[in-house]
Amino acid sequence: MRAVMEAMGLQFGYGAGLQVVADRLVLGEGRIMGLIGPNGSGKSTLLKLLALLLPPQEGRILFMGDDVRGREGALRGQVTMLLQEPYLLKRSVYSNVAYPVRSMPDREDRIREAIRMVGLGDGFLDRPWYRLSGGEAQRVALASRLALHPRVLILDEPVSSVDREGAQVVRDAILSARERWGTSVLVTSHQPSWLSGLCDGFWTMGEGRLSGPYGLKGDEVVP
Amino acid sequence: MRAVMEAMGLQFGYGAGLQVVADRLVLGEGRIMGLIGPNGSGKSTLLKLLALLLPPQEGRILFMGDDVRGREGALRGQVTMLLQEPYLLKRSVYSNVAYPVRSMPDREDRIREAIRMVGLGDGFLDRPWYRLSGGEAQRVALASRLALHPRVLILDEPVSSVDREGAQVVRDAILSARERWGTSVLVTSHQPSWLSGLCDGFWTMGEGRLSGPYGLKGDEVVP
Amino acid sequence: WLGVPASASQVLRMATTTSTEATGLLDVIAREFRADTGIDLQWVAVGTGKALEYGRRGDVDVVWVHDPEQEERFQAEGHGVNRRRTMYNDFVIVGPSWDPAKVRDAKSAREAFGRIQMSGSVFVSRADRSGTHMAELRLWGKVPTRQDRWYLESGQGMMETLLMAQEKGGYTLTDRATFTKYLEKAPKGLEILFEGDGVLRNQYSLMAVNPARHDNVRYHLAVKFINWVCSRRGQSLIGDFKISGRQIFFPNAQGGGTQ
Amino acid sequence: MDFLAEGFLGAFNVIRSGDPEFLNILLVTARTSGLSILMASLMGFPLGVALGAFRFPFRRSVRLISDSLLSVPTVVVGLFVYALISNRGPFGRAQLLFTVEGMAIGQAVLALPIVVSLTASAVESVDQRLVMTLKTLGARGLRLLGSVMLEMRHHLLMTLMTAYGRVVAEVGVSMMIGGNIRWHTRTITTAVTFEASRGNFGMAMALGLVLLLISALLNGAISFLKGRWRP
Amino acid sequence: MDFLAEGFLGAFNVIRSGDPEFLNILLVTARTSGLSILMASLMGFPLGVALGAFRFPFRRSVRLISDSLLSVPTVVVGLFVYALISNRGPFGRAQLLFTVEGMAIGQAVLALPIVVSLTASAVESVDQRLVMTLKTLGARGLRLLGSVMLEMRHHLLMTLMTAYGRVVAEVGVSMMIGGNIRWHTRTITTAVTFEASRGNFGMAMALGLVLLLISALLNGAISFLKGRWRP
Ligand SMILES: Nc1ncnc2c1ncn2[C@@H]1O[C@H](COP(=O)(O)OP(=O)(O)OP(=O)(O)O)[C@@H](O)[C@H]1O
Ligand SMILES: Nc1ncnc2c1ncn2[C@@H]1O[C@H](COP(=O)(O)OP(=O)(O)OP(=O)(O)O)[C@@H](O)[C@H]1O
Ligand SMILES: [Mg+2]
Ligand SMILES: [Mg+2]
Repeated sequence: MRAVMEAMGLQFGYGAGLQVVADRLVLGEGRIMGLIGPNGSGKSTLLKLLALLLPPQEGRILFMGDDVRGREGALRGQVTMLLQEPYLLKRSVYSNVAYPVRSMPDREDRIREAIRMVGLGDGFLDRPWYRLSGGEAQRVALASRLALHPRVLILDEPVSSVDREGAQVVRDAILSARERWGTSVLVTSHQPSWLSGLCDGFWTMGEGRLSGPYGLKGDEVVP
Repeated sequence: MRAVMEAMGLQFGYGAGLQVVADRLVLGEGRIMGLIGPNGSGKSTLLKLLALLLPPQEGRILFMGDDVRGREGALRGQVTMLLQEPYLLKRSVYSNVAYPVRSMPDREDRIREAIRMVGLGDGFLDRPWYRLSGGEAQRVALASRLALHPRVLILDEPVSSVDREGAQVVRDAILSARERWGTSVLVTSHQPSWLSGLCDGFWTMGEGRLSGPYGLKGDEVVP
Repeated sequence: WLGVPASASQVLRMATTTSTEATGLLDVIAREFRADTGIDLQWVAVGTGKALEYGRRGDVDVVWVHDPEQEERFQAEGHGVNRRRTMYNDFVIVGPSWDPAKVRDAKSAREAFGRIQMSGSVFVSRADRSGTHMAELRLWGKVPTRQDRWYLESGQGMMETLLMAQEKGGYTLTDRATFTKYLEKAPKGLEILFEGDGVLRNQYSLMAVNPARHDNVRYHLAVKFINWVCSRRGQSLIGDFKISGRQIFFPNAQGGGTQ
Repeated sequence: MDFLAEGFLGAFNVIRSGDPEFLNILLVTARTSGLSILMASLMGFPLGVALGAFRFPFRRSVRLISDSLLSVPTVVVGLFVYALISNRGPFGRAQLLFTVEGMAIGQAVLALPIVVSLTASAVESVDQRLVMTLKTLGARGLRLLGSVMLEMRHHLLMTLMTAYGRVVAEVGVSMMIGGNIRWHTRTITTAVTFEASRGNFGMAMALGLVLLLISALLNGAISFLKGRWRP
Repeated sequence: MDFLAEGFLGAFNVIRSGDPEFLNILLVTARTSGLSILMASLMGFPLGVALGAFRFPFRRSVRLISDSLLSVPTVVVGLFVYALISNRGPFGRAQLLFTVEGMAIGQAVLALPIVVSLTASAVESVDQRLVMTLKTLGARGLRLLGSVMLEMRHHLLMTLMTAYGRVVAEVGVSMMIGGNIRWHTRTITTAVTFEASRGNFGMAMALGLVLLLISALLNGAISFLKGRWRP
C-alpha cells in the first residue's frame, strides 16, 4: 500500500502557547485514520498543517512522495478539509456545493451525488445559506468537500452537530468515498463509538505531541 | 413543584420554511429536561423563543407565572442561553466570563468558580479569545452563563465540541448548578447517552412540533 | 453631443480672472468671437496670480487679467507677449448704509481709508494679491497689521469678501463689476460710499503666452483674439454689456496699442 | 433662508427645463465620476484585499500611507496631478489638462485611499474561516480574491458609495485639473461653486440638490439590490 | 514638477520655522476638526448602530438619506449652514458665522453621514450571534449598544479615520462658514486653497504636505494602538 501523505518532523506553534509536534505521520492510500485527543491538544492545528492551510515551522510534508512546499495551491482540492466550525459561503446550498467543481463537466452529477451522500434531499439545493440548522450546515459543508472526489479528505469533527441517523449517513459517505474514489481520510471526533466503527487505526494527540498509529490490523503501512 | 417557565400555544416560523409549534411546555423548578430531535426539527428555534431571543408569532411565555412580554430585557440574565455555535467576545477569557456579572460584588468568586466548573484552570483566564481550541471556547462560553447563577439555563448542544472527560465535567456542572442555585435546565444534544445520564425527562421535536414530556418518574409537573 | 456647440476645429484657451466670467461678459465675447472666426474660446476663471501661473507653464494660450504690476513682471520674465489694454472699470469703497466712519464725506480715496482706520470700523480685505488687493494696499497710509483687530483678511474672492463685509457690517474695496452683480442678489446690503477718485481705476489687459517658451501654445489664435477684442467690434461689445441696465466695463483699447 | 426655498424651486425647474447646458454638466459629471470610480476600484479592491488578507513586505507602510491619504485635501491632489500633466510636467504630452480624463485621474487618486483602506479594514475583520474555507475548496489566485470580495459584497458596495460620495462631491481636483470650462469640464460641483462665488446662492443650492437627488436614486437602486441579496 | 520639490522643502521650512501664523492655523484646524468629529461621533455612532441592528419605523428612509448625503458637496453644506446661522438666518443671534464653532457645525454635518452609514453597514455584517450572545448575558440598552461598538472597534476606528479625513480635507464649509479669516478661521485647507488661488503652488503644496504628515502621525499612533488590540 502506498503512502498518500507523509509528514516528518513537523512543528508548529502559535507564538507562546502550545507547540504541536508530529515526528512521523503516514497516511496510506485508501486508509481511514482517526485522530483522538482531549480539547486543546492540537488536533485541529495538526489537521490544518496537513491540509496545507498553515505552513509548518519545521519539518516536511510529502504528497504522493513529493514535498508539497510551493505547490500548496495546486494540491488543495486534491487534499481538502472540513473545518471544525464549518463556514458556508453567503450563497445558496447549490452554489456552496458547486463552488469547488464549478468548471468540471460532470458538475451537476457531482453536486447531486454529494448532497445525497450527506443525507439531504435535492430540495435543499435551493436554500439560501441562512436557512439551515446547525447540523444541516455541517452536512452541506461536508457535501461541498465530497463533490471534489478528493484524494485526501481531512475531517475535523464532522458529526459534532449531526443527529444520530445523520452520523451513520456521514460514516457511510466516508466509506463510500474510499470505495469509489480511493479517498484517504483523516478524521477527528469526540465520539469514540462513531469513530471506532469507521477507522482502520488511530493516532492520538496529547499536549501537542502525536503518537501512533494504534489498532491497525497487521502493519500494512509502508514507511 | 413550581413551574419556572411555561409556554402556551407558541408558534414561530422564518417566513416560508419550517413552522415551530409548541402547544404546551412546562419547566419545573430545579428540573433538568432534555430536548431531542433530528437536524432541522426546530430545537434551536424553540430554545431561542424560550430564552426570549426571538419574539413568538403566536402564544405566550410565562416566567414564574407572569407573562414575559415587555420584560424580556429585564428577565435575560435570569433566563440565559448557550447558543449552538458559541460566540466569544473579542476580549480575554476573564472578560468574557466577567461580562454578565460585572457589577456584582462577588464577581471574582463567581468567575473563578465558573471557570473551574467547566474544567478549565485559572490559567485560562488570561488567554485572549483567539487562543482557544473549539472545545475550550465552548466551555468558556458555558462558564460565562454559569457565572450568572441563572434561574433558567438553556443549553443548545453544550458538549458538541467538548472531549469525553469534558462532557462529564459539564454534566457535573449542570447538576451542581441545580443543586446550589436551584437552576432549571433545558438542554439539547445528539448524544443520547450523555443526555440520559443527566435529564429528569425529555421533550421531542419532529418537523417543528413539540411532544412530551416523556420519561418522568410520576407526574410531578404541576400544570 | 448633448447640446455642446458643434465641435470647433480650433480651440483657444484662456486663463482669466473671476470678475470677467462672473459678470457674464465672457459668454457674450465667446459667442460673438466664435460667430466671427469659428474659433472656440475656452476659459479658466481664477485669480490673477493663478491665471498668470497657468500662463507661465504654457497651459493656456492667452491671459486676460487686471494687475499691471504682476503683468509687467510676467512680461519681463519673457512669458507674455503682445500685451494690450482692453477695458477698465473702477474700484469703489462700499460699506454699511449707516457709514460709521463717515466715508461719504471723504474728499479722496486715501482720506476715506484714513477715516476707516481712525474709526476702527471693520474692513474686510481680500488679502490675496489680486488686482483689487494690490489697489487696496496702495491706499493705506500705514498698512494694517495683526494688531489692528478691525482689519479682517478673508483670502477669498470678491463676492465672498463682499458678503463677509455685509455680515460684519464693515467696509471693503471692490471692483464695480462684482459689486453690481452683488447688488442684484443683496439689494439691501452694502452701499457705494466712495467712488470716482482717479487712483481707483481698474485696468484689464490681454496678453499672449510666449510661443518661444512653449511650442504647443496656439499663438496665432491668441493674437487673432487679442486683435478682435481690441477691434471696434470687440470694443463695442464690451461697451454695450450691461447688468441691470448699468454699464460694467469701459473699453479703452483704441490708441492704446501694444504696451 | 430665502435661498433655501429658492434652491428647492430651482432644482425642480432645472430638472424640468432639460436645459442643454444642464444636461451637458450632468454628462460631464457622470463621465468623470464613472471613470474615476472605475479606475479606483480596479486598483483599490485587489490592493485592499491583499492588504487585509495577506502578509507581504511593506504591508504596514502601504496601509499607513493609504490611511493617511484619506485626509489629503482635494486641492493638494489637484496640484499634484496638475504638476504631472501640465504642459511642463512629465506627462504633458498626453494633453490631459482641462479634460474629463484628467479630472478622472485626479479623482481616482482621491478615491483610491478610501477604497484601499476601507476594503483592507473590512477584510481584516471578515470571518477568519472564510479564506481557509475557500482554500480547502481549491480556490487560489484571482478566484480566491474574487470570492473573498463576493463574500464581502455589502462592505464593498458601501466602500464604493463612500468613494463615489467623495468623488462626486469634490471640487478641488475638478477645478484645478478641469478648469470648470463651460460645455467641456464643468461638473455639478464646480458649477455649484461657480454659482456660489457669483452670489447665485439659489442656483448653487438648486444644482446641489439635483446632485443629492441623483445620489438618492442611485442609493435607492442599490438598496433594492441589497434587499434581494439578503444579509 | 518644480513646485513639488518646492513643496517638500517648503513643508520642512514651515515646520521648522514655528511661524506664529502657521501655529495659529494648526490650532484652528485642530479645534475645528476635533469639535466636528466629536459632534459627529456622539450623534453618528448610536444612530448607525441602531440603523444596523434594530428595526424601527422609517429605518430604511433614514438609511437612504444618510447614504445619499455621503455625496453632498461641501459647498452645499456650507450654503445650508450659512443660511441658518447668517445674521438674517433663524440662528443668527448665536453669532456663529465666521467662528470655529460655526465651521465645526458645518463639518459635523459633513461627517455625520459617513459615521452613520459606515457604522450601520458594519453592524449589518457583524456576526449575527453577537447581539444574541450579548442579550443572553443580560446586556440591554446602552450597555448592549456599547458592547456592540466595542466588538467592532476596528471598524469604528476606520470609520472615524474616514470621517476625519473628510473633515480635515474639506474646503467648502470652512471657506463659506469660517471665511478663511487670517488669525481667526484660517485652517490648513483654506490656507492651501488660498495659496493655490494666488498662484503660490509651492506654498500650497507645502501646507498640504504638513497636513498629510500630521495625518500620518495620527494614523501611526492608531495603528500602534490597533496592534496592541490584535484582530
Ligand atoms: N489561532 C490561534 N492562535 C493562537 N493559539 C491558538 C490558535 N488556535 C489554537 N490555538 C491554541 O492551540 C491549542 C490547540 O488548539 P487546537 O484547536 O489545535 O486543539 P484541538 O485539539 O483541536 O482541540 P478541540 O478538541 O477543542 O477542538 C489550543 O490550546 C489553543 O490555545
Ligand atoms: N435564521 C433562519 N432563517 C430562516 N430559516 C431558518 C433560520 N434558522 C433556522 N431556519 C430553519 O428552521 C429549521 C429549524 O432550524 P433549527 O436550527 O431550529 O433546527 P435544529 O433542530 O436546531 O437542528 P440541528 O439539530 O441541526 O441544530 C431549519 O430547517 C432551517 O431551515
Ligand atoms: Mg479542534
Ligand atoms: Mg440546532
